[in-house]
Amino acid sequence: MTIDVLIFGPAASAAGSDRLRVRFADGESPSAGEVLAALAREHPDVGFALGGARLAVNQAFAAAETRIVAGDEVALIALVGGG
Amino acid sequence: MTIDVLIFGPAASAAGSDRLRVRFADGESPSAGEVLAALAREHPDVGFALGGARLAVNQAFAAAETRIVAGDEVALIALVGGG
Amino acid sequence: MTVLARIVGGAVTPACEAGVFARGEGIGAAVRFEGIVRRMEGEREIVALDYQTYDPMAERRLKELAGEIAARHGLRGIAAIHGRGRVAVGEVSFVLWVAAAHRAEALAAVEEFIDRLKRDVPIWKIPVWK
Amino acid sequence: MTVLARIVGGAVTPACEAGVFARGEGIGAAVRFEGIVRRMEGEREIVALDYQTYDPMAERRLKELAGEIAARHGLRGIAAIHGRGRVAVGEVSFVLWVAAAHRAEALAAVEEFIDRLKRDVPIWKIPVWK
Repeated sequence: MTIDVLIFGPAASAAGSDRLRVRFADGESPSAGEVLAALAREHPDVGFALGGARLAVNQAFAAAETRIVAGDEVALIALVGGG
Repeated sequence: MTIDVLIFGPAASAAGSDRLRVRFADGESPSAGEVLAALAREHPDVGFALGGARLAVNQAFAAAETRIVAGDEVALIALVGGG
Repeated sequence: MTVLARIVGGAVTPACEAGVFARGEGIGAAVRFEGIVRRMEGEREIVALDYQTYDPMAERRLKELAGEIAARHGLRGIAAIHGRGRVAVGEVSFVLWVAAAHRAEALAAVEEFIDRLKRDVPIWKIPVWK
Repeated sequence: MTVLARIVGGAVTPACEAGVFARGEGIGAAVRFEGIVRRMEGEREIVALDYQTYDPMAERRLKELAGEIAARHGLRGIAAIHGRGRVAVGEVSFVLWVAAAHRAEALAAVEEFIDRLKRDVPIWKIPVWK
């Protein structure tokens, strides 16, 4: 299973892209926490953005244990700075 | 020497007047603190307004030891409530 | 840096504020505080507040206070406008406008200004009961 | 009680605020906070900030946050308007308006809203360097 994680702001600038792909074994349904760990492992260029980062799944903040299934919209919410 | 102390707000409402007279021996030049004490003694109807009250002499807050002389404009600044 | 303080007859209206709130390039946060007369004063209903001011000391103290707060918080601008006389329920009795580089000092300045206003400026309010 | 939250294209202009800030009899204090883009970002000069929003989550979170803050502080009204896309130096990127019975809760609500905005709402700003 591959998951495309939407990224924004400084993370997107650093990655030069608006999404990052992470890979899991087929049939696996990773948790939000596991996706964050995979991002850190597979995409060190956005490591600076991962302290305090949260995942949104289908446009809502997800707890670390939330399972992600095919078709979910997954986004990295990190380094926000409204105002 | 008599001093007319200008009063305002709740103190003026309670006294039914816009000034209160306090008396000192002729030739005496009382301090602001002495005027406050005289107000408390001679005008118990405004006693409720004297906690934390200050005198203004010639439109500026006066220290307790400031001497008051004939012709000074003296005002009781108590229970203010702007805003 | 603009420091403005003024006492106006009656309520503070939009016209009183015309041209008061300057813009400047270092300003990152601007706060406008508005005090409005409420119908209930404790348990009793009022129709207005009569604001009594000791003139000209009230306006001078207002201005001194604005200058002090501006200096202490490093503001880029401050303006305080207070009503005198009758201000009806629903009308604006007081407007404070503060501009600063960042929001922290702007909000702290508003808070401190109003605290000091309620201690140090010779303005009184007298309820006009219904 | 009015709770309003909205994300608009570009800077927040006076037209975006038209009709937003209701009056009500219990309101004794109203605060309007305005965030403005400054020329200097640290030591470097910018011409604008590009605000990126994750839609529609950003507007929904903004609205949820407004509702939470209104409930916690017992507000009489709250409105938050945030810009999206390019906001030039000197333009307004964010407006928050809060109405309450007393100033203490109005100011506390403004402070808490902005703290939370900077943690919990998916909006990012990207400097456009000169």
